[in-house]
Amino acid sequence: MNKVVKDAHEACKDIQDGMTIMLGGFGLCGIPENSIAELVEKEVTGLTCISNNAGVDDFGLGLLLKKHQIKKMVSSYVGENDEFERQMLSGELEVDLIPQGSLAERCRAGGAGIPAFFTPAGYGTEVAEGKEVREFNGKPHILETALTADFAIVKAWKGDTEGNLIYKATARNFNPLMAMAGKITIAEVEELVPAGELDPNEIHTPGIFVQRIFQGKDYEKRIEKKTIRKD
Amino acid sequence: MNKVVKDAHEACKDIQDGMTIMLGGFGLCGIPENSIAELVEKEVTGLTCISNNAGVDDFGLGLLLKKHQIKKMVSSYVGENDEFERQMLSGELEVDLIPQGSLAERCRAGGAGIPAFFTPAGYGTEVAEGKEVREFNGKPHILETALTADFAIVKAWKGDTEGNLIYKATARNFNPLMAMAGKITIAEVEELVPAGELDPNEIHTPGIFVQRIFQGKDYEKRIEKKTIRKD
Amino acid sequence: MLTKEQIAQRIAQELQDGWYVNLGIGIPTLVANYIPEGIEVEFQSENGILGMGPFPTEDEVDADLINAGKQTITALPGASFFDSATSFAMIRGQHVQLTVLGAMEVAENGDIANWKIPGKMVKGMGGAMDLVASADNIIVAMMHTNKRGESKLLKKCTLPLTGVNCVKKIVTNLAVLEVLPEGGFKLIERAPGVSVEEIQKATEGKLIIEGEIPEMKF
Amino acid sequence: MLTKEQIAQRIAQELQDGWYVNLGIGIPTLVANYIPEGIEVEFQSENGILGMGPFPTEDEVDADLINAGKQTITALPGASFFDSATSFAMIRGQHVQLTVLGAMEVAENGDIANWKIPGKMVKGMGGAMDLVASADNIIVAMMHTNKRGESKLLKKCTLPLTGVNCVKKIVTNLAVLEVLPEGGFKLIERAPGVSVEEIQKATEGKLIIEGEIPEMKF
Repeated sequence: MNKVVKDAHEACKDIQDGMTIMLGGFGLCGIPENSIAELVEKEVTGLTCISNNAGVDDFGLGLLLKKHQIKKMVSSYVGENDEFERQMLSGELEVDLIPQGSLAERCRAGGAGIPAFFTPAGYGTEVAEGKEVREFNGKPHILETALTADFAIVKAWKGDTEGNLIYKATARNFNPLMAMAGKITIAEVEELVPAGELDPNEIHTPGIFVQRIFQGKDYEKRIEKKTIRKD
Repeated sequence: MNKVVKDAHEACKDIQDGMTIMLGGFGLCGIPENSIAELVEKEVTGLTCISNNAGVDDFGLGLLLKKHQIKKMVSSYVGENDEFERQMLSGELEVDLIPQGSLAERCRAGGAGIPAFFTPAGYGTEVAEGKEVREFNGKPHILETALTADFAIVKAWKGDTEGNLIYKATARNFNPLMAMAGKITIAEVEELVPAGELDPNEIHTPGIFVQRIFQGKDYEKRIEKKTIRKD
Repeated sequence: MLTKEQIAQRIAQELQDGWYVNLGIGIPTLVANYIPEGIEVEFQSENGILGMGPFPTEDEVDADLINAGKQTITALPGASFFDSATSFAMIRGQHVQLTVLGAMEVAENGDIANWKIPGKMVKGMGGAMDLVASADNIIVAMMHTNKRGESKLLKKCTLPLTGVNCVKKIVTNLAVLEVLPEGGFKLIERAPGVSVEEIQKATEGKLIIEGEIPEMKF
Repeated sequence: MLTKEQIAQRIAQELQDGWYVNLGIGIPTLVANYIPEGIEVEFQSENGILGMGPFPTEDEVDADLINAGKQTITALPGASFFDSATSFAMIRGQHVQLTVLGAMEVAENGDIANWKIPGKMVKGMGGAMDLVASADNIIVAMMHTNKRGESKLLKKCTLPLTGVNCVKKIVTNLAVLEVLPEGGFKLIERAPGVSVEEIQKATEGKLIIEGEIPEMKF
């Protein structure tokens, strides 16, 4: 079951204007760099992007924002991006802010066929507006619904030809959850190996969730806040 | 954060009559053999056991059934056990049958602070009786609630002193989910190693979910249906 | 009339390249023996494996590697292991393209009963309720009639249900039938040597016959 | 009056052996520098690590290993990595024993506001709403008053809320206070050299003073 495509260009060939796309990553850690560059190149517009963050001005989703390709962002935290701020305040960009845990769980639910679930997060805040409230164990919870996307684009460390993925360290973050929730899921990997080379016990995303996989290139892996100790 | 206890006896010391206990495993695969033997030895009774299956007549939970230690079983499939059948038909044993996927998800939900979720499984069947029905995307779903337990007892392949666990092959099954859902979670492992020896990228159950861990012994790992090919 | 092996063989013709497939116990398990040439499919077992291989040789037997029927199995290159919640996420989330399972009764509206007989020992539904409620594409593999010669394709199920409005296709020892969205069993193919009349006689539910009904080809 | 470092140091006295702890950005991060002797705690960062270690040396820097503040970090022996859903399962499921975070306002009923100022750029709540709604044990670390000298311990929050009835304890530059279940800030300790009157003056919400209020000890 070979799911390998040549590159980001082939993987993204049928992503169209107005689609909803999930993109893995936390800050700039574990983002699908090759695919984002391809979306910029492709000049696809009117996108709804579901991603925990919105990149920085000149990297990550910031590149798509700069070219006005994003109509709406669905995120938990978007604070490192001046262009984002400008577009949001001017009303050019719609923004839907979601508590981080609810965002993660809603993506998982979308992939897992769970249409809705109750969570305590956001009760009593503006996040709860218009949502059903119900008490469980004496504590109020709100009903949150599943998220899915036309495409989910994730970045992994290693992958095999059947789409099995292994992430590295905290670059895992939202990637496995979004991989579950895409109608079509694209995975770009630092190292693509033949099926059978990854230990089936160590796989984070089973290949069933991945439709296309390619060997990425030229990863910059930019660090947002390099913080070091001296000793 | 050393969580190591000496053996099953020490790990199970405060399990009391009438408690609710989750036990990992699918059939006889990945069951906590040492702890089950200890519960038999301990003669604790009136237990509610949440376990996908109920063992066979002379192994697994069958050992507890034989000594009438179980008041109620919460399972998805219980069909390999004559004593079970006898106790159920005579009314000595309460049985709550739950679809396997709902059982797994309800344990995960219990561990994840999700008090309830909607699933299509069981709609229109006796499983749905008394449960709220709601349509999502044109399809009816039922509301299922989280499961938790006084103790969860799981079996892993490797574990470290901080409670991090790695399971082997399909012996993983319900173990990681139940590990999340126990007020106290006990893990017995085939190989206990010092913290730092397991690759943090390969851990299936992070130690935060495990309160006690011990090196198990004399694993029988009985096979229910040995099926071989000849070539 | 088809043997159990032939029912499995006929169902295998439905497989499409690239599909993930969940096979129930009994006749469905046999489907794995008849994968058509040039088609690649991958088998999921709901206890936690994708890429299930054949039974092991004596030397390969591993107590930690079994299928949902509790049989020892092997894992093919490219396989993966996962927990039961992830396994049913695949099923509920419709990532598995085909589910094949047995049944005691199927109704003309797609209802299925296959887990419980009142008065008999109830073993439990296992993963069957999740599978039938979730799968987009369910094929039932079964004998057309029960041991007493009574039809298993009914107007309405008499046994406790496993799921409602879910069965899309049925392959029996007599015929291939589709369950129509508006209700009714539409006859698609006859087993070699079996007449439309014989199928009609063995079918209690509404049987829809349009034009010539071809014989199955193997 | 305490420095930010001293606030962190005082909070560190609350740590108990064996606890898993989530530290927010700002003052809370500093708590990790003052873990009492003989106490072992493990730090969780909600982007997906347990067992977070100190910042890396230049040679150890790894772009794939950061904390929720997006700073480069290291992993201690016994660490584990996991996805964001599992991370918030730990938080929502109350497996994390203590959450320390900053706030713009806290109300006498335990409400907290720390994510949004109307009219200013909204950066988002990140994981704060999940943390405050879930944690059994939340300590707020903040200055007692804002830059304009106004109290941050209020009768009622004026900013959009992050969570309701959730804060249990507050450590400021002036005092340690408990939020009582029936409402009100109960004064527990004074910062060295700070009088009860000064604390009263800086507290808009109901301040409850019972008996002698001791000075903090370091």
